[in-house]
Formats: sequence, structure tokens, C-alpha cells
Amino acid sequence: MSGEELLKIKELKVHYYTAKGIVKAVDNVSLELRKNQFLSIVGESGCGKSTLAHAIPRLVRPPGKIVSGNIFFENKDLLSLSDEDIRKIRGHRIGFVFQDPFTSLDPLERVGDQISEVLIEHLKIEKKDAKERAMELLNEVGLTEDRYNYYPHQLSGGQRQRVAIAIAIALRPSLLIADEPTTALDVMVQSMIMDLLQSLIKKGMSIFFITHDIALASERSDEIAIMYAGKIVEQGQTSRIIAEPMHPYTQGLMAATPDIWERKNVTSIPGNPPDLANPPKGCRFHERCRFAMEICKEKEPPLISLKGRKVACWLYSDENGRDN
Amino acid sequence: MKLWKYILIRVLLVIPTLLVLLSVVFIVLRMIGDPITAMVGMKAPPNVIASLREEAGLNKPLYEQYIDYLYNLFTGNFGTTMAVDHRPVLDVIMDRFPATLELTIAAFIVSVLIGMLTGIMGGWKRGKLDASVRIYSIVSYALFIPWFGLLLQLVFGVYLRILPTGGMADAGLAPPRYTGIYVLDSLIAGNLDMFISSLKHLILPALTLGIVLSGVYTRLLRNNMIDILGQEFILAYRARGISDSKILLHSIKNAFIPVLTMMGLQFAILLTGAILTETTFSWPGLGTMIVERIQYTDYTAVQGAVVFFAIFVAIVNVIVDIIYAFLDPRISY
Amino acid sequence: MNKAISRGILAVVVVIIIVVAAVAAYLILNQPSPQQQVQKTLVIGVTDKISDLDTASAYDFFTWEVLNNIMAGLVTYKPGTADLELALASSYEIKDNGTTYIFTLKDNLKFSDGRPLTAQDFVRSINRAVAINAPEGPEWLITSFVKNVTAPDNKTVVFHLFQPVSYFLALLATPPYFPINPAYKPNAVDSDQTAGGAGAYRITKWVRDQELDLEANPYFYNGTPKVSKVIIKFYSDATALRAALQSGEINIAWRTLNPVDISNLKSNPNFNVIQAPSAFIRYLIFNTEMSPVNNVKVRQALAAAINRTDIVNRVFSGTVVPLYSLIPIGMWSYSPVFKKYGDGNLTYAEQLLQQAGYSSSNKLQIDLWYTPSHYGSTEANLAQVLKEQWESTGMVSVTLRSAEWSTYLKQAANGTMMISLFGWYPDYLDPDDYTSPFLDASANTWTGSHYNNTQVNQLLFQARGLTDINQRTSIYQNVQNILANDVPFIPLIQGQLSIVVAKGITGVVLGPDMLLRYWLIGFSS
Amino acid sequence: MKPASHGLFSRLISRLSKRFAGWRTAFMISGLSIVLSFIFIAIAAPILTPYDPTKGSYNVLLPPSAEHPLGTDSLGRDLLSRILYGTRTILIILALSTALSISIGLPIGLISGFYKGALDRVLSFVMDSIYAFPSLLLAIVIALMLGPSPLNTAISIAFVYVPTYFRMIRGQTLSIKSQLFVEAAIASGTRTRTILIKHIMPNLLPTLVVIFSINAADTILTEAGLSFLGYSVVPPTPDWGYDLYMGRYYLLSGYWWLSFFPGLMVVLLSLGFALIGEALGDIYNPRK
Amino acid sequence: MKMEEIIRAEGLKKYFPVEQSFLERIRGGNLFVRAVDGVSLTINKGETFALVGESGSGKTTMGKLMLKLLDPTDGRILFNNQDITFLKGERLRRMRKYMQMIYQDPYASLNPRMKIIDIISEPLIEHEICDGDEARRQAKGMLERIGLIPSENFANKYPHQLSGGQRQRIAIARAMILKPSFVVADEPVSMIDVSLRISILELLENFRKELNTAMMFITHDISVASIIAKRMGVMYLGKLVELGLLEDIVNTPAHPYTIALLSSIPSIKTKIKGIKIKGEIPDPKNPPSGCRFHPRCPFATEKCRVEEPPLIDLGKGHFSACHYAPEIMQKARNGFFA
Repeated sequence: MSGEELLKIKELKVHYYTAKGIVKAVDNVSLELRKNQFLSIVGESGCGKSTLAHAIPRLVRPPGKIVSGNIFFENKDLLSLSDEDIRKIRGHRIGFVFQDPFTSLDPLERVGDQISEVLIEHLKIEKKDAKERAMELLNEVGLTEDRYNYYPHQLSGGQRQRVAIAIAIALRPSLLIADEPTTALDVMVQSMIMDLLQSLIKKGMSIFFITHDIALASERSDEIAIMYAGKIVEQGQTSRIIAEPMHPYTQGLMAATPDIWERKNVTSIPGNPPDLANPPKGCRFHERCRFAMEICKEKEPPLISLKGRKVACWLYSDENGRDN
Repeated sequence: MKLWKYILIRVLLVIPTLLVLLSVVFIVLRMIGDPITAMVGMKAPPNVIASLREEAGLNKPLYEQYIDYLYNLFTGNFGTTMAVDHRPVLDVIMDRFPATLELTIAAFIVSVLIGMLTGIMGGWKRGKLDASVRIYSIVSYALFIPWFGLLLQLVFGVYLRILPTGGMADAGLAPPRYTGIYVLDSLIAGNLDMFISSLKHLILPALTLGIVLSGVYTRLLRNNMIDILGQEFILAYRARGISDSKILLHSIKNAFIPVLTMMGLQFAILLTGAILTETTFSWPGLGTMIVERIQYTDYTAVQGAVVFFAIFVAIVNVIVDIIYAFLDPRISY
Repeated sequence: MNKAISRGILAVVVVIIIVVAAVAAYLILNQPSPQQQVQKTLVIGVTDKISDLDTASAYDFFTWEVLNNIMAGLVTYKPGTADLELALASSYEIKDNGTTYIFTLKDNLKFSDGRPLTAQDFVRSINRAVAINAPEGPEWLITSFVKNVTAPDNKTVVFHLFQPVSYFLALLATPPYFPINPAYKPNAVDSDQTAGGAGAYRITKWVRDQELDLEANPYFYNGTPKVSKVIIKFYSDATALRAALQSGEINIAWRTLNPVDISNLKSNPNFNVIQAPSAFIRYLIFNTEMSPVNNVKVRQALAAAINRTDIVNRVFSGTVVPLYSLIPIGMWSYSPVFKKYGDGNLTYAEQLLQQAGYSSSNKLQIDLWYTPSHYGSTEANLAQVLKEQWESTGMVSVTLRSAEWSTYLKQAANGTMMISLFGWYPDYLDPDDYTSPFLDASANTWTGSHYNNTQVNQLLFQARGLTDINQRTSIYQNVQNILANDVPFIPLIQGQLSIVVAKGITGVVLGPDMLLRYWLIGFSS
Repeated sequence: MKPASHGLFSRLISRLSKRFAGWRTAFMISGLSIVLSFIFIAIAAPILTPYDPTKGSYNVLLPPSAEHPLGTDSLGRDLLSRILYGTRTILIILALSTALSISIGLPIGLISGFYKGALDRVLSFVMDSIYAFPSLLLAIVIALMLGPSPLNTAISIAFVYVPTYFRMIRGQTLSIKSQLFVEAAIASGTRTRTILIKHIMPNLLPTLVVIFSINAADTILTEAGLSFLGYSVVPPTPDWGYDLYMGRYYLLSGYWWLSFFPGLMVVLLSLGFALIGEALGDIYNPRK
Repeated sequence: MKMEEIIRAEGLKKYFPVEQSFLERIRGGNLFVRAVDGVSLTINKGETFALVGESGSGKTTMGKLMLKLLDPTDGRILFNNQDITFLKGERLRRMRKYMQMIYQDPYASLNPRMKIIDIISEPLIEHEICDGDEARRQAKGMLERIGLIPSENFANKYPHQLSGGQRQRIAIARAMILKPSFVVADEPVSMIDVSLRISILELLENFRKELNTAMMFITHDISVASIIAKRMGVMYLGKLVELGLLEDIVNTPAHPYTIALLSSIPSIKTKIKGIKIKGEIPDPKNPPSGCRFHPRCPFATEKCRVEEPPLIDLGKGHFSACHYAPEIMQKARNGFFA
């Protein structure tokens, strides 16, 4: 099942220049996303997954900076575009849904106007037409048209996130980036929002989904990338990875995730995630890894293709292993 | 709930606010020297003083004086000045108030204009510009009005001789009194010379007070701008491809709303500054009136003016609150 | 809608910026010169205020000056002198041993608005002032002397007095006796009434505390004023007044410039400084019952230590003159009795203090009170200089204390202030007004001096009953000598009137009555 | 080293050094050096100048010269001495008024914010009303009532600033009280006294320091305003506002130094505190 | 084994007044948010009871009511068979020695200006269990007990110098140092990274076993609850809708809401089927009539709209507040999720 390639990230590096030092939030990440695909980036807090999402439409804020790499989207290198050109892609070809629907909407504008604004901005249409279209969009995300005149504070979290999605998909972007869009919401609302997102695949969009919940990712996405300390450690088809997680971190994450439907022995991963301003040498997971070997402390494992996925672990490649 | 009901309640709430202020004024002023002695001067026989005391109700118990005081104020009776002219206090206040209004409005416009411009620029652009904006806000905040006014007087009045150093109009160019606000009256009178004269006299005092106050707005707007620009919804706007100019407008709107609440409180500072500015520039407003009347120990006049200030402040705060409620949809009234 | 508001705000901001910038540019490029505007207009700047344009209520020097320019009475002072001459009256006679005064009016008298002025207008105006009886008003100048006033016909005014008053004509020169326009409210004080009377000028514009515009009264009985338009500009302080003078906005800086400005302007070729003595005096009051100043030696020592020249120079920049008696210089019976202590006579002061038992190790501890604003901005400096002078004896330690005017007056009457600074404006120009209120124990309670000398009381009583000026002179000289011995008061300085005029202004005449006559002032061609 | 030093100050220093970059450090350093040099001046005034600030001479209105670096005033006093000693006056008034307004504003703000209820509503209302009133006018009226002296000036200024402290402390107390760690302390059975002293007060300190430095800048301007209008201390006590006021009368005669330097001092000292306030505000409320 | 109860809530209610303007109050009387509206439950000694619900269901309010951190509007609380409903002031404070709370947010629940050692030892000192030195000695022991080793390294640190997981351990230590007989843990792991959650839960569980502490474990996540709790209650809009053994509820849920909740929990292995419901939690100011879940319930009937269902005993300590609980349970048993 190989669709047409939509997004290709190559050796992307995003660093934060802080007082504590340089935080390498995204360190040499390469990824691809095909059309009509639902890709989940799974990782814990501070692993750089959110930075990765922001980097695609060049929304990384100072002190963060995209240091190197390429982001090809619809055959354009986003990193080489002018500010004006990237602005035209944002919201138009790439939609973005933020984690917190309580803060990602302008509190002083009616939600309908916020939808209209993006239509007017990119399509230069009349306000009246924009309003009509905005109402359709509200319906599309499961809200009634009368919500047009509501202010964000008058809506519940779920409703706000629906509005945010309506804005993000208003111009039928080919890529929708969703940065933990359900973390601030309840499970039942989460389930509904996820249904909504999944339905967008059928409308021809691809979804770049960020989450810390491997269960949620495994349930909804076609493909999963596991991120740890600024790096992709394992990536591949969801079903394969869930069936046979290869990287010890993926295994640990799965083991730490409880499941009411399954009697299993849940266990923590020992230790704490590393400080990205001062990451450990070698494999960044080696301090917490049950299988850590000498080489893990010394040398960073390359991301190699194996069993229908990519994985970065010395367990699966020797020192002379095939680098990419 | 409807806006007008909120307005009604907000207006009703003025009454207790005023009561508190009036009580403070009463308590503080009753402790100052004997007003009757001040009034009759040094040559009055004791029996005259006694009868005057009785007439003024000063021999009554304090609580009765308090009730009388409130009753009189409530019925708009501010009494008669005790020194110099013996006119109704309200007339004296009304003679002077328009000048203060003219000064404060002009200074307010100056401060908000400068404050908004610098604050927005500093918050939006950051970098070196921001640093100079910050320094501006601190320095202007620390400026001492009489001193700063003096410098402006020296430079523009004495040295360059392009602007007058005091008063409200040139001799013979005081406009006929319609509102008492010279700039307005001269326009009503349709006399360009008068208008220019009034405006020229207004420039230095308004700049002095306006610049000193602008720092607060600069600072507040800059900080708000930075806060707002750091918020996710601004990033969300960018993620939607909204152009910078529109984002700037959105962020100004968001940053401006807290400034609006400040304006009510700033108003007290504005009036404080007006007292000093008026003194520095011989501006015949309420501030100089209070200073003059204190010098005569004109008890009723001072009381009247202070009460008037209290009412004025209370009303301005109501207006600001109402505008605020009108502009911010999040206010539930 | 909200978008509309934010756009609206922006639009307003832009418009304001443009307007402000345009106006500023216009102002800078298009400088109207103030000199050109006032070519034919005389502009007089003052820091005084007109309290009230009503003769029934106005009772301060500056307002009286204005009233003298917009009104006239039966008699007036010859400019620059203390001599009286007839004004609205053409003749008068005194009957009934000086208790009846009969005045005949000039022909065809008119108010400044053209209404005819008759004897009845005098009666109406005077009775009105009496009837209104304004607080702190001048009506006592009538009621203390006049039993009634009548107008037997249109041209005759008759006054019946309670008893003979030798200076009744002088009283008639005061505003309460002026006829006022019928436009004044008949039964109440009419503070902002601009109708005036029959003076040299009439009011064309009156903006309280801002300016008073006058134009020549075509019906004036005494010819045409030199300048047809006069504007009085009111300034809130002396610095503003000086600035206005220097910028050419005013031609004349009248009451009151700062002493330093007056002395500084003397050397400025663009201005003339005209000075004349005034009857205003400054002095110290001792509470003669309060220790340690109940000791006469202490009071004498303090009198000796005072250096009036130093005060005149450092505090008043030479704009006042030293005073050695309570009776002002130039008034008959004046005798510089305090000269015997000398000026800054530290040796004598130390000697007296030693006699009183003080030394540099056992210092005299005294309080000196002053009131910070009533006597102008120089007052604190005056107190500080006195402190310095006394302390330079090495045997005195002075604590300065101050209180606002009302408190100050109250404390004076209660006698709670050890030494206090006061000043005195006369009610009538007579030595009695400079002695009895201070030294007569029945009249001086307000001073809190508790001074009571039976001999002085008797002398003053005696002088009041006498009519012979020589007899009175010797009594007042006697009283002044006793004053200098007992030292319940120390005279310090006597005021001086100073007026600064731009070059080219003529006709400024200052007399003992301290009132400026605008109609005599003109531009030299 | 005493363990107490691990508290506010060391935290402040560590935060300062941690956030060394940026303007706040420049603000802090310049503000601190201004304020500290004024404190030094106040202490060392007698060493720095040979003249008595209250003793006049016949050398009146001398322009600045080697002998009198800032000239002399109308009574022949050395202006530099008056300015140096004037630092004492204003700092004493500042210290007194701050002590007063904190000692009143802090406890009632704390109690009002902690216990809420009717008392809080009444207090807040009264304080808000006073707060909205022009401070200088209020201070003038009170100063007038009390008579001029440093203590009385401090009292009248304190009266004006009590509402500021009250509001800030109350607001901060409310927000601290609503924080979980206070509820956690209550839940674990901590005594109210301990909660106030150990949990709320230390967290109030930063706010207090920030308000203090901003208020200090304000207080200096208010004091100068009061004395400019003639309601502060009795002459010949050296006082900047009063000297500016007196000097103003000599300005147009060319004696500019009489008013220029005292006013400059007011602005500088106020600026010092304002700079510190800005820096502190930044540190305790860092913005990205 | 005879179960001995430690704490019992009877008909607990908590209504919060809604902030209203003056005029609204005159017009419409006081409005209330019925955060907890008549909940009864019992927790036994040494037992871990999970209280599950979405935000706004009133579960946190319930927890605070049990600890008397809030005064109930109605109902009563019996702790060790002693009525503590009206306990106040010093007596209530002394009671807190036996009942403690652990909060969700480890960043906000520790005083940023206190050292770790002081935070942990404070309860001992406040309850006058021992003097300061002894308290600090015990606190050091506690630090080692919770795995912050060596304790000297941590004792004098401030909370901001620790990670989230470490802070939550401190919070647990502070609660457990008093050896309480009842603890309310309000979402103690929801802000902790997935990889560390289990270790925190283990720490709690170890303390519970050691001290025989009863615990009310408040969570929105049944899967987390399933790790630690035996018994569970499900709350919806201030009401307890289902109560029973966790295993029973998961396997044979007897309330449609519980089913919906279970259906929406993401799972790695099992692709959910179950039921989907519409809408979101209604405004607790105006809860629906009858069964509060009826507007969203796919099985709702007219009866549900009118009549409020009581908590029906389904045997084995399994209760459900649904008129059709047996039918629902039957459906579930018949492979509702198959």
C-alpha cells in the first residue's frame, strides 16, 4: 500500500538556544508521509515530538530554530520558501490543530469570524460567502450553525477543538498536523474528536498526529513513529509494531501502558528521560535500557530497516551495520 | 444578561464607592484647622466667631455634621467659599474644572498615543527597539513633573521662544465661554487665532503630563503584547497563514483590553499629575484651585473640590468599566 | 463588529496623529508675534485675583484697584499723592459740626453704558452694600460712620454721620461708596456682574481667573483714557508672570513679581522698574508670658541680633526697606525706635543674653513660627534667615515651626506660639491703625502677645480723642519708645510697591493708596 | 554560612545569574548602583561636603564653581550640600513610609485575602475607593492636617500607599491560597499560623519586593510633589522637592542650577527604584 | 475475611453557588452547580477504591468532601464510625492526621519555597508527633523509602530542582509519613509520563499494604484504576451511576454510561466496538430531569426522562443507577463488545 508521497522530512534538526545550553529537541529526524495516511508520532513529554510538528510549517518560535535538514511538501522545500510563500501554504495546504483548544482560539473573536478569516485571507472572497462556507464547516465538524456567533469561552473544550479543526480544514489542506489535540479533553470527547479526524482521511487529507498515548495511536493510525529524546527510534506500520515492538523503548512504552481488556503485568521504564540540553552519549536510551551493551554507551545506533519498519537499536545492527 | 443592566448595576455601585470616598474626605478634612477662624481673619470678636460656628453647624455633634455634610452634597449644595470671593463652591469649581478636563483629556490622548505606539512597537519588534522602548517607559515613569515641565518651559518657552510657558491663552485671545474648554470654545467661536493660541498653550502641559503617564501604557502594552504574542492563539493565527498585519491587529486588540482596565486606575494618577502640571504651568484648573484654596485654608472650597474629584473619578471608572464590558466578550455581566 | 471597533480605533489614532502633526507644523511655520497683536492694547499681568466685582463684597487691594478703574466715587486721590480731589462731585459742604456732608454732583453724569447717573444711584448703591452685609465685606466702612444717606434731588447727596470723622472724605474714596450700575442684583452679591459704574473703563470680557478686558468709557467724566483697550491677565504665580513679561505677552507686570525678578529686571534694558513705598509692614510677635521670651532681656537680645539689611538683601533681593518701628516710614509720627539695638548687633545681643543667664553652653531655646504661603514664597526664607541670625550669637537655638493660615491665626489668638511672624495691611492710613491693634491690651488679643502696659493703654486712648496732630505725634512717639523698651513686637521690614513695565510705557503713577490708574498709562510714540 | 541565606536572596542571585542574558541584568545593575550610591551619599554626606546645608552666607546665588560645584542658593547655602543631605531626608521618609504602609497593608491584605468573607469585602471596597483617588491630593490633605515633619510626611504618604500594598498582598494571598500547596498543607492538618507564616508569607516576598521597588519610585515622586507644593518638611531641612520649588522662582533670572539639580536628583533616585522594579518584575514574572 | 469499613459517605451533596450578578440573584434566586448530588459509598480498611468519571462529574469534589476539605451541603460522613460531618477547627485539624490527600499536580502541590526535608517533616511537627530533629530524621528515612537516594542529596533541595515523578513521590511521602488510615489520591499519575506511571502506582500500593491504609483513587482513566483498585465507582454529573468490583464492572457493565466510557478508552490490542454516544456532559447548573444520562443514552425511554433511577443492587456488591440495569448487563454479558 504505497500512496503518493506528500511530506518528506530529511535529517531535520531543530535546536533551542536557551540559557542552559543548546537543547536539541529534534535531532536528525527523517520521516515520510503519504497521501491519505494517518501517521502518529508517539513520545513522552519533552521528546521533541511537538517541536517536530511545529517545524513542518515553520512555526518553531525563538529561542528555537530549524538548524538544518529539508522538509519537502508537495514537491516544495518548505525551508527554502520565502516568508510570504510559506504563509500562503499555512492554513491553505497545511492545517494545524493545537493541543489546547482553550488557548488556541482568539478569545475576542467570534468563532465563526475566526473560520471566515482564514477563508478570506487565502481565497480573497467576500465576507458573506466566507460566512456561508464557515457555517457549512461548522456543520461538517458536528456543530450547529448558531455557534457561528459564539465566543470561544462560551463553548466546551470539545466544541472548541471542533472549531479549531474546522478552521484547520477550511481550505481542504492536503496535510493536517494535529499536536496532541485530545490531551486536554475527556476520553469520551477524545474518542469523538478522533473519529472526526479519522473521517478526514476519507476526504483526501493526510494526518500527522502527535500523541503521548501509544494505545490511542495504535488504535487510530496507519503508521507509527516512536520518538525518544529528539530522535525517531522506531517507525513503521502500526500493526507490525504493535504486534512485535523491536526497540526496547517501544517495548517499555507498551508494557507501561495499562489495558483494561488485557490482564498483563504493567511495568515502568526505570530512570528518567534525559535532559536534551545534555543528552547521554551513544544511544540516548541506554541508561534506561535493559539490554544496554557497551556499544550503546559509545555510539549512536543508526536507523535501519528491518521487518517492515525502521528501528534504531544496536540489538538489530552491528557496528558495521548498514547505515540507511 | 443585557449590557444595560450591567451598566445600571455598575452605576448604582458608584453610590457606596462615593460614600466611602466622601467619608474619608470628611474625616480627614474635619481634622484640619478651624475653618471659621480662617474665614473671619484675625480681627473678629469671639461672639461673631461663635455665631458663625453655629451658622455653619460646627457646634453640632460630629455625626450630625456628617449627616448634614452628606445631605448637602446629595442635594448638590457644596457650600460657599470661605475666603476671597464668597461664591458658591460649585461655581468656583465649574470655573476651573473645564481647564482641568481640557488638560487631562489632552494629556490622556498624548499618553495613550505615545504609549500605544511605543508599547506596540516594542512588543512586536523586540530587539534593540524593544530595549529603547523599555528604557523610555522606565525613564518617563521616573520623571518628576515639575522638573520635566520646567525643562520643557526652558527649552521651548525661554530658549526657543516658540511656545508659551503658562496660562491657557494669549492676552485678548481667551475665547468666550461656552464649555470652558478653550480649544473647543475657540472652535465654537470660529476664531482661528483663539484656537491656535489655546492649542499652543495646551501643548507643553499636555506633553509634560502625557509623556510622564505614557510610560505606564508603554510598559503595559509592551508586556501585554509580548504575553499575547507568546500565546498559542497567535501561533494558531500564523499556522492558519493569517498575514502579519492582521495578526498585529488581533494582538493589539487583545493587548489593549487590560490597558483599558488600567485606564480607570490610571485616571487617579492622571489627576495627581494634573495637580503638579497645573501648578508648573500656571494652568487655571482644579488642581491649582485646590492649592490656592489650601493656602487660604478655604475649608469649604477644598472640601468641595476634593469631593468633586471623588465624584469625577468614580464616574470615569464607571465609564471605563462599561467600555471594558462592551469590548471584552468574556466579561459576564 | 469588534473588527470594526479595532479598525475604528486605528482610524481615529491615525486621524489624531495627522491633525496633531499638521497643527504643530502650522504653529511652527506660522508664528504670530504677540507684539503685533497688542500694539494698541495695554496688557497688565497680575498674580492677584479679582475676588468679586461687587462693591458690597469686594475687600482686597487688587479688586479695589479694578473697581477704581471701572467705577468712580464722589472724591478720589490725586494720582501719586495722598491728597483728595473731587471726582463725580462738583462741590461739597460740611454742616452740623462735621456730622452732615452735602455733595453736589457734576452735570450730565452717565454710567459707562450710557444710563444717566443721579444722586439716587449713590443712595441705592450705599444702602445696598449695607443691606447685603456680605461676610468679610467692607460695609463697616459705611456703617461705622454713616447714620444715613439721602438724595434730596437728582444732583445732591447728603450724608448724616453719627459723629464727626476727620477722614470721612478719604472713606468716600473707597468702593463701598461708589455708585454702581442698576444692573447689579439689588439684594444679593453679584460677583460676576460686569456692568460696573462710572469709571474710566468698562468691561468687555470677563473670564474669571483668566483675563479681564476693558475698553475706554466714552461717558467718563474726566476725559479720555490714553489707551482705549486694557487687558488684565491673571497668572497663577510670579514665575509665570515674569515669563509672560519677558515673552512680550504683557506690557506691565504688576502685583506681584518675585523680589529676585524685580532686582534682576532692574538691570534689563528692555524694562523699567518703578518702585514706591507701601504701607504694608512685617513684624514679629512675642508671647510675652511664655518662657523664656517672657524675659524682656531675651526679647531685647533677639531684637539686637536681627540684621534687617541682611533680610532685605537675602530674602527680598532689596525690594523692601528695613523698618524700625510699627508705624511705617513716611507716616507722621514715625520714629525709628528700634535703631537703638542696632542691626545684627551681636555683641549687644550676647551681652543681654548673658544678663538673662544664657551662654554658649546653656543656649536659649526658642520656637519661631511662620505660615508658609499666606505671606508668599519668601516667608520660609525669612524664617530661615532669622534663625541663622539669632543662632549666630552662639547662644540661641531656634526651632522653626509652621502652620497653615487658619491654624496659625488660631494659635496666635490662643497664645500658643512663642515667636511668630506676621504682617499688617492698614485699614486706614493713620498711626492709630499701627499702634492700637498691637499695643492696646483691649485690642491686641488676636496677637497672643499678652502685652498689657497700662501707660500705653492710656496714651493710646488719649491720642484717639485728640484732633491736634502735634499732640498726637508726641504721644505716638512716646508709645513707640515704650514699644522699643518692652519689645513685645519687633518690626522687621516695610513693603515696597514694584511695577515693571516694558520700555515705551509711560504714565505709571503709584501713590500711597497703592492703586494703579490704568487710564493714565500710555505708549510713548 | 547561615542556612537562611538559602532563601530569597540567594534564589534571587541564582535566578539573576541564570537569566543573565538580556536587559533585565542591565536594569538591575544600573538601578542597584543608583540606589546604593544614593544610600552611600546619605550616609557619607558629612564627609563629602564641608558645608552645613542649613547655614547661609552672604555668598548668595553663586553659579557653579570649584568652591561650590553646584553653586549656592538664594540664602547663600551650598547647593551640593543641600542635595547631598537632602538624600537623607527623602530616604528617611521613604523608609518610614514604606515601613508604615507595609506594616499596615501587609497584615490586613493577608487577613483579608486569606479569610475572605464580609471583612474582606468591606476592606477591599474601602481600599479600592481610596486607591482610585488621586494620591497626591489625599497626601496633601493629610499632610496639611498633620503639619510638616518627616514623620508626618511619611504618615501621609503611607496612608496613600496602604491600599496599593493591601491590593497587591490581598491579590497575591488569594492566588497563593488558591494554589494547591496551600490546600495540601490544610489537608495534611497544618495549623493556620504555620500556613500563613511558612506557606503564604515566603511566597508573598517576591511580590512585596517588586511592589516595594515600584512604590519606592512612586513614593519619591509623591514626596517631591508634596514638598514641591510645600507640604513636606520644615525648612531649613534640605529637601529636593522644596529646593526645586524655591529654585523655580529664580529660574527666569538665570539661576537655573537652583531648580535643575534638585529635580534631577528626584528623577535619578526614582529612576533607580523604577529600574530595579522593572528588573525584578521581569525575574519574578518572566516572559518568553 | 470480614471487611471493616473505615469511611462512609451517606447521601453526600455539594452545591456550589454560581457566581452571579446582583440583579440575577434577585431575579432568579441562587443558581447552583450540583457538583455532588447525593452520593453514598463505603470504603473499607486497607482497601483501594477507584472513583472514575470525566471532568465535571464531581469526583474530585467527592474526594474533598470525604476529607472534609469542603463542607457538604447535605449528607454525612462517618470516619471510623464517628460522625465527622460537622467537625471544625482544631478538632478537624487533629482528625487530618488520619486522613490525607495526594494531588494530581506535583508541580503545584509542593510549596516552591520550602526544602524537601521541611515539606516531608512538616506534618509530623504540626501534629506534634515528634520534635523537629526527630521529624527530619524520619523524613530522611522517608526519602530513602521513596527512592530518593541518597537522601542527603535531596533533603535540602527545593521542589523546582526535581522532576515531576520525584515531586509526586515527595507528595506521597508527605501524606504517608503520618501513617494515615485513609488517603484520597486525586489523579496522582495523570500528569506523570507514561513510562513512570507504574512506579508511582507501585509506591502507593506498597505504602497501602504496609500501613493498611484505605485509599480512594480518583481517576478519569479506568485502565489506570484497573492496575491498583479492586472496587470502583463510576460518577456522572454528580451522581454515582455504577458501583462494584472493578472486574465485574469492566466485564459486565450495568450502566450505558459505563459502557460508553469503556468503549472510548483506547486500547493497544482490542479495537473497540461497543456503543458510541453523542454530545457532551450537560451543564451541571441545569442537569437533565430523570436519569441524568438520558439525553445521551441510546437506550433511553420515556421513563428515563421522568424518573430518576435509584442505585439498584445487582448482587455481589454490584450496583447500577439504571432503570434497565439487568437488561444492560445481560447485553454486555452476551458479548456486547465482541
